[in-house]
Amino acid sequence: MAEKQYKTAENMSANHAESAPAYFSVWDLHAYYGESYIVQGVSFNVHEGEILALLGRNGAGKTSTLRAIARLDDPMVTHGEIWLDHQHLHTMKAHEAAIAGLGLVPEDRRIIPGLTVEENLQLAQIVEPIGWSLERIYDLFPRLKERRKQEGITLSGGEQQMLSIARALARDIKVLLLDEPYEGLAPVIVDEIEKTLRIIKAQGITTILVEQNAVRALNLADRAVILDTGTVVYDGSAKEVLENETLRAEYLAI
Amino acid sequence: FTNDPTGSTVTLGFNVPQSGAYADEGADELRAYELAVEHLNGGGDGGMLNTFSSKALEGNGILGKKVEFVTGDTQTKSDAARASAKSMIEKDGAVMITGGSSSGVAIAVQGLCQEAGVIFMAGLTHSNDTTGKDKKANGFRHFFNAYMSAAALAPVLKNLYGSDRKAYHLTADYSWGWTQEESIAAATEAMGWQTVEKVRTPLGAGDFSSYIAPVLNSGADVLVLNHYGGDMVNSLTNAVQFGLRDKQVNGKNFEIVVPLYSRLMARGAGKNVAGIHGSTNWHWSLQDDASKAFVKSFGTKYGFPPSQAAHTVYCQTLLYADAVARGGSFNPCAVGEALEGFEFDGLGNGPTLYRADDHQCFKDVLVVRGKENPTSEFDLLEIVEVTPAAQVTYPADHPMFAGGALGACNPGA
Amino acid sequence: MLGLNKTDSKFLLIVILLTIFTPILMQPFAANSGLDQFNGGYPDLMQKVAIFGIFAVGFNILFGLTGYLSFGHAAFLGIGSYAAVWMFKLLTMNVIPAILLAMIVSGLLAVVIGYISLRRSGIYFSILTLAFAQMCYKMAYSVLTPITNGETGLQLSLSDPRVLDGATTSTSLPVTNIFGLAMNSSYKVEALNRVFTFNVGFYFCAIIAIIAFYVAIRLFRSPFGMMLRAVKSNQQRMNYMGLNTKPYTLAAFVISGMYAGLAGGLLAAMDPLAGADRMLWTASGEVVIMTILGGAGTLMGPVLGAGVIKYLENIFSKINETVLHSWFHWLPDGIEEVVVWIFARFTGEGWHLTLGITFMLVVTFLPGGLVEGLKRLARLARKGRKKTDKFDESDPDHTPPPSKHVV
Amino acid sequence: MDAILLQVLNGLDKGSAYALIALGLTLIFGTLGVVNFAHGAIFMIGAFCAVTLSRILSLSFETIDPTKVDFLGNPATIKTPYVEAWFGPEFGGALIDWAVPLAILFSIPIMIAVGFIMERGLIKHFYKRPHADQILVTFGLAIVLQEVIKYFYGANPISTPAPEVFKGSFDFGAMFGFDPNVIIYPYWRMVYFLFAAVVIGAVFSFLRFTTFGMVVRAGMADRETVGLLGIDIDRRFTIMFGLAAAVAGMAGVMYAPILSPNYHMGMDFLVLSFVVVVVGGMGSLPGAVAAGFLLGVLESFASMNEIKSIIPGIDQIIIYVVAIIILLTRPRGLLGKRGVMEE
Amino acid sequence: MGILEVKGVGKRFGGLQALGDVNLSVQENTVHAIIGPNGAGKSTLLNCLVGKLIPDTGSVTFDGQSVLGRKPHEINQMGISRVFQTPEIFGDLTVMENVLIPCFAKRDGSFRMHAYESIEQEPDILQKAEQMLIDVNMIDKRHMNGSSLSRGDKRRLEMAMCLVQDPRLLLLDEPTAGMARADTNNTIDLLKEIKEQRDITMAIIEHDMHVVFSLADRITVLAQGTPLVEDTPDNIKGHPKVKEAYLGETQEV
Ligand SMILES: Nc1ncnc2c1ncn2[C@@H]1O[C@H](COP(=O)(O)OP(=O)(O)OP(=O)(O)O)[C@@H](O)[C@H]1O
Ligand SMILES: Nc1ncnc2c1ncn2[C@@H]1O[C@H](COP(=O)(O)OP(=O)(O)OP(=O)(O)O)[C@@H](O)[C@H]1O
Ligand SMILES: [Mg+2]
Ligand SMILES: [Mg+2]
Repeated sequence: MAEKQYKTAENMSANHAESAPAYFSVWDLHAYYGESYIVQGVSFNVHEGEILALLGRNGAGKTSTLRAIARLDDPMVTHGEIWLDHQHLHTMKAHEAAIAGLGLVPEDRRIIPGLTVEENLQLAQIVEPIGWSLERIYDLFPRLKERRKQEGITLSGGEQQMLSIARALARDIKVLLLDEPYEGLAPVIVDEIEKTLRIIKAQGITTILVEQNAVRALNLADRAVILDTGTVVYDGSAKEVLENETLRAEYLAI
Repeated sequence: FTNDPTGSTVTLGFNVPQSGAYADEGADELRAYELAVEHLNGGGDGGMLNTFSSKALEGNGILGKKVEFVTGDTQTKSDAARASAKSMIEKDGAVMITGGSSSGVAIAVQGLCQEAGVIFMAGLTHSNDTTGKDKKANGFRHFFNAYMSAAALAPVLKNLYGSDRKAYHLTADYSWGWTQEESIAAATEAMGWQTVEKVRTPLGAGDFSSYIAPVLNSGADVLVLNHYGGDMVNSLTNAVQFGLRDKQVNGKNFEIVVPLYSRLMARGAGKNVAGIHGSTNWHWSLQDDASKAFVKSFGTKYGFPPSQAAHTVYCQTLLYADAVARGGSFNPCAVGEALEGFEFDGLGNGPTLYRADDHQCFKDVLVVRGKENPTSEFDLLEIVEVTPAAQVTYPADHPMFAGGALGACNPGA
Repeated sequence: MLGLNKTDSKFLLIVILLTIFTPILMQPFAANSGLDQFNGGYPDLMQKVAIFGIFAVGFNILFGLTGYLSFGHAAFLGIGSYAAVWMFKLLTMNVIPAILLAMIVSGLLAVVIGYISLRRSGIYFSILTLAFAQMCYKMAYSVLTPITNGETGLQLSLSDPRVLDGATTSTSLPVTNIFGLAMNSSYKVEALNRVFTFNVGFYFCAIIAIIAFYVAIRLFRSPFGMMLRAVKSNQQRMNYMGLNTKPYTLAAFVISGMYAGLAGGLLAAMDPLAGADRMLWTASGEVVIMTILGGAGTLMGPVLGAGVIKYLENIFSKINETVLHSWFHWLPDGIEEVVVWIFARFTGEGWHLTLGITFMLVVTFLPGGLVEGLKRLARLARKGRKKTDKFDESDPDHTPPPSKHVV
Repeated sequence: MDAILLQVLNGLDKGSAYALIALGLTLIFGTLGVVNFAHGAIFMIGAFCAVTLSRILSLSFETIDPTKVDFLGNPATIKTPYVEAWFGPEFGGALIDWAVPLAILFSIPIMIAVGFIMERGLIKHFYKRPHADQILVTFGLAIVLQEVIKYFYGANPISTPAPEVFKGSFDFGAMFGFDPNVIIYPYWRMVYFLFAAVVIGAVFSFLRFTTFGMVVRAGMADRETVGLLGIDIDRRFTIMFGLAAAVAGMAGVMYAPILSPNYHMGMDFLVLSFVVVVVGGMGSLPGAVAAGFLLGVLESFASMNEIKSIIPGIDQIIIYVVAIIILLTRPRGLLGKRGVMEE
Repeated sequence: MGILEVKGVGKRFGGLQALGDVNLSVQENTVHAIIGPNGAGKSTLLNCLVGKLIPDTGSVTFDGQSVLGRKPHEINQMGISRVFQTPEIFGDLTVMENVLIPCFAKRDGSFRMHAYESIEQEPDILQKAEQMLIDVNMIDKRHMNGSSLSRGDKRRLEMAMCLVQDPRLLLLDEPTAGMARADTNNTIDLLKEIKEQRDITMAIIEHDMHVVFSLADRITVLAQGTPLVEDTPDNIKGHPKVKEAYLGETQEV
């Protein structure tokens, strides 16, 4: 019954050639950490304004995929293409990709030591194009406003997460890559952030969301891609995953 | 004995600083060594071989063996110098080691040669200790020493500045500095000068301003810089910069004295040396036949006049070769015997004696002054006086040289 | 073997064999072959390699394992040398007591310096150790001259008491020995147009170096060694795991200080002179560089690094223009001049240039040091036999098809 | 009293030299996180810029003067500097005399280029590498630079005097009612002090009133994340390196009359400047400057015979003693930031 | 009296009162959960317990002995182990070595000069570490470097490192954050099993209510540095104040 929904990397590429041009697309991405082969041919498309949930177990390669997309040095992409709104990101460096419209919220938050909360935000607004103003950010995260003179790394775990998301929004981005944004956040805040994501979506920003809390992510997302050992094992609508017991059991263990 | 040359060649070891502050001296020494080897092997114009009073050398190498040489870098460190000398002895079979441009290195290598059983012909080493408390039977020094500098300089200073002077000493804080200070202070005090203060400065202090600044206020009217090399250049530059030479103290012109001068160093101090007195072992402007011959062959080959370092090591090489020829053997003991008490002339500096008691050579010492208007970049010093050897000779048991024992010559294995 | 596992035993065995045959291995070129300049098989160099090998291995115990970069280890080398020479002067020319005293004294100094310096980490630690070593150096050069004999260095003299050796009437200085066997006695064998020198001093150093190396292997493989690596990785975690990192680092510091003292003692045993220059910061820097050049944190690396640097220092500095001319005399005159000129920039007085360039090349292209280079060679050799790269196979040319995104 | 005042003045001036060198070093060391052992060599190259300019200005053509002889007895060649021939002996002579101040202008582009080449060609590969690797590679570079300079300029110091007008010293004592000659201060050192103040001020304002400093600091702490924010950190690191090289180079130029340049002066200064930077506290520019002055003044005091007679040899080790005391009482130096280079 | 007694603990950071006046008593062999909004001071409280921070006021006693003023390693040797919020492991060491180190620390105390023994000759310890890795399902990653683990794996490793010490009090700061659901469930099972098998007390901070409610015997809700309520899980679930300040509307799973 679920057979036809399973799309492997091979028939994806055919799909890639035929279907309508996607706003953001990753095609046959391969990436290595040194000698170890981690991202083993990942392909997917995202349409403008969509939220895509990227799911999978620990070590499936979600973070690695996001990092590869964001053009960080590690893992090293050996093959593949990344397109965003007619620009090919795969030839860019991380900072160029960021200017092109990519915003990554990394999994360990990466608050910059030695800088205050506000400086962390200002840093994001040094290079054009600039996104949300500081006032607007503080409106959304009043906690950050309270703490704005404090050194960023002394924030509590949850506050750091807020800062990290806020920092991404401070830039004018087209695609937001979120790596486990809910991790370590109190349920109320998770609700809050979910709302924010909806607001962001309403503004037409495309989002790729990596999350262990699959149910939450799937409720929010339009589409889902499931990774396993560095390859795509499912690509389809989010609803389907939620409803399909077998899928959930097999790939998400829920 | 160690490293008896059995083939048709004999190897000498030239151990000079090739890196560090004295690399230029080292390079000049090497040039002179090469020239000496060329002359010994019958090449070139023969240089001082023609003026040397001993005629044992025939321009066919030493005892008919062609002279070859190896070189090494002392890095102006006792350790590295010994390692380098050892490799010459152990690896290359050198029968004689020569070179160096500081007393510490000379004494360390001299000790090594004594133990290994080869001859050491010191290069630039001015400390009293080299032929004083650290003298060795296998080692010989052609250079003059701190005592001789002081003995030569004192009368000239008295003539120039009078006998009522107050001296302030700045001294490099290590053994050479101390012997230099002791010697010059003793010599100047003997003619009536007072010593106001003796201040030790760290080796390589760089900026001497904090030592120079209090000088004027101390009541002294003469500053004696017991420094050498980079320290001398810097302390002198600082002193001139502070305007000391334009000052009047106790109603007299303030004066600066640099007991040990070298032309290469004088160049580093530039115009600052003008009118400042000191002593030196040899200078290319000497007009005796030997010096002229040496300057000619060196200058023709390299395009500039030799330094005192070059002159010293050239002489050392010739003297060694000559001693072997006269002694008829490369055995260090035979060489030592031939050199001990040897009197000769024709190597510059007039008649010269290698004293048997301590292996120090006694010859005329030059008192020089920095030139006011040098005509070329080499013409920095002018000779004020040639102090005869007799005036700088001291008894072998002089207290400044007491302590060590020469020991017996060691021919090695 | 000796409580080592198989690979380590094999490794140790190889090291032992290499050491035993050093006098032959380091004399690869026939005399008068022109290349005999490159032979390093003479006692002084071989001893130095062994001794500095010990120094670097010890340094690596601190730096390679714990990551604490000491910039003052030369102080221990220096004080070890002074202690040993004093032993020769006062007690006996037998090297054993001298070496023991060297280790004890340097160990004590290490306790003091380590205790204070280890209160800080990172660059602050480095500067503290540097400051201590520079103080030792400056004092030894000047104020402490009565003990150290300043610039010249502490030497033996005929008038030394040497209580145990009894009075000698000899007019020449005694030589260092081990129970009567003189350190500087050598046995020379002429074979294959080469002279091989088997020197007592070298074998003495070699045996000690092997022991030191063996101890280092044991230490690397021990729980203690693992703790030290954990210190480097995450000290915080160790503390919350119930481990007190201070005594671990101090122990490592003292052990490596004693290795340095041992090396210093051996230096004095081979050549009884102890100079202040041994404590200069450049000497501390030298051991850092040996270790990194060879490969910090590896067992063999430091020894390799020590060998390369001592070899360059001793062999390259001696290749002067005359030697170069004798090599290239067969070239046409003009070309000979040019070639000799170029080579002369890198040898003789230019040997420092070679050293500098070696540092830069090695560290840029072989981040793990020379050991990494050897590993790569080994891997290359293996790969040559069996080529595997699954990615290359699946997509040999890496050219993606033209994309529809192109407008 | 007067002796103390004298030493304070002296120390300030010594301190300004230390501060200036440490400033350049801390720009690289404290903000880019690179332990740059080649910094001393950059300082040395700066000093040799002064030497070179004075040589260029004194470039001469030769005429043979048959009335004089050279050392070999041949007719002597007389050298006349081109500038004197072109601009007349007066102005030409003045140009040569003013070589050191002019060399500041001459050195800035050269030093920036040196910094750029160094960073692009070498250092950039080492930001992520351990400090030990950085030490090795920059040490290697320092040796290479030294050897190159040694090849062209020899090993002995080269006299590089300041312009004639700055010769001599200013009598401070007389101004404040002390006896003449008690407190004197050479003019050139006053120039140096002012110059140091200007450079330090300029660097501070640049880093304080632009976001540049913050970006570079952030980039050092976490390159990756800064890249994610669209900032091309590489370019800024390069600029920073060029700036640091220029500061060090200018310090070298101005120092040339005080210390005749020689090829290993950089190494001599290196240890000291590292001590200054660390005592000041990693990553802190004010710290480096403060430590420079502090150590300068203390060193001056320690060189007084009155103090040396109490503690023999104290002037040899004062810097290190003070460094140890400060690091033990203040874990991160005078003004250091937490977490910078503590691993 | 509980095994862990926190009385009147307060901690200030500059202008911020991170902990007000915290009183907490954890009973032996229970699981005590601490929940609360972000920035409530939960991690700060743990920091005060393990010696990372020294509280400004108040006292902390473990098993009748004060822990204040003791160094972190001494506190650990008393029997307190902690899992951090951001994984703290030995990045340069292998997974196996990561687990071996706490084993040695447990057996040999805070320092021992075991420089001459070989790890390979410690079968007991090796076996214990291996068993632990099997328990947390990481045995196949034993040769990997700590730093090259994925984030979820790092957490599991850190927990293994603490568990292998057999602590009497285990402090867990968000142990399952970022863990896949399946592994979260495994972790819950593992912790339950350990709780049943050994004498162990746990204090756990979590934002995942599933974990909290499956494990906790008692829950303290912390808000703005002071305890809001302390009660059994069931009572907390329905507590209106807690709902408003922390849980929010949507309740999942
Ligand atoms: N720096 C690294 N070096 C080597 N391997 C790595 C590195 N980082 C991650 N890996 C490996 O790559 C694989 C994928 O890791 P990745 O972090 O992408 O997983 P993930 O899907 O994000 O997992 P998680 O949900 O736990 O965060 C894992 O097996 C991990 O061990
Ligand atoms: N070293 C510090 N300096 C200044 N403020 C600090 C420091 N450490 C923590 N804080 C502040 O103290 C408050 C409590 O922090 P804590 O880490 O204890 O929160 P938490 O309850 O663990 O939150 P989370 O659930 O988000 O991890 C936060 O507002 C934080 O910003
Ligand atoms: Mg991840
Ligand atoms: Mg927390």
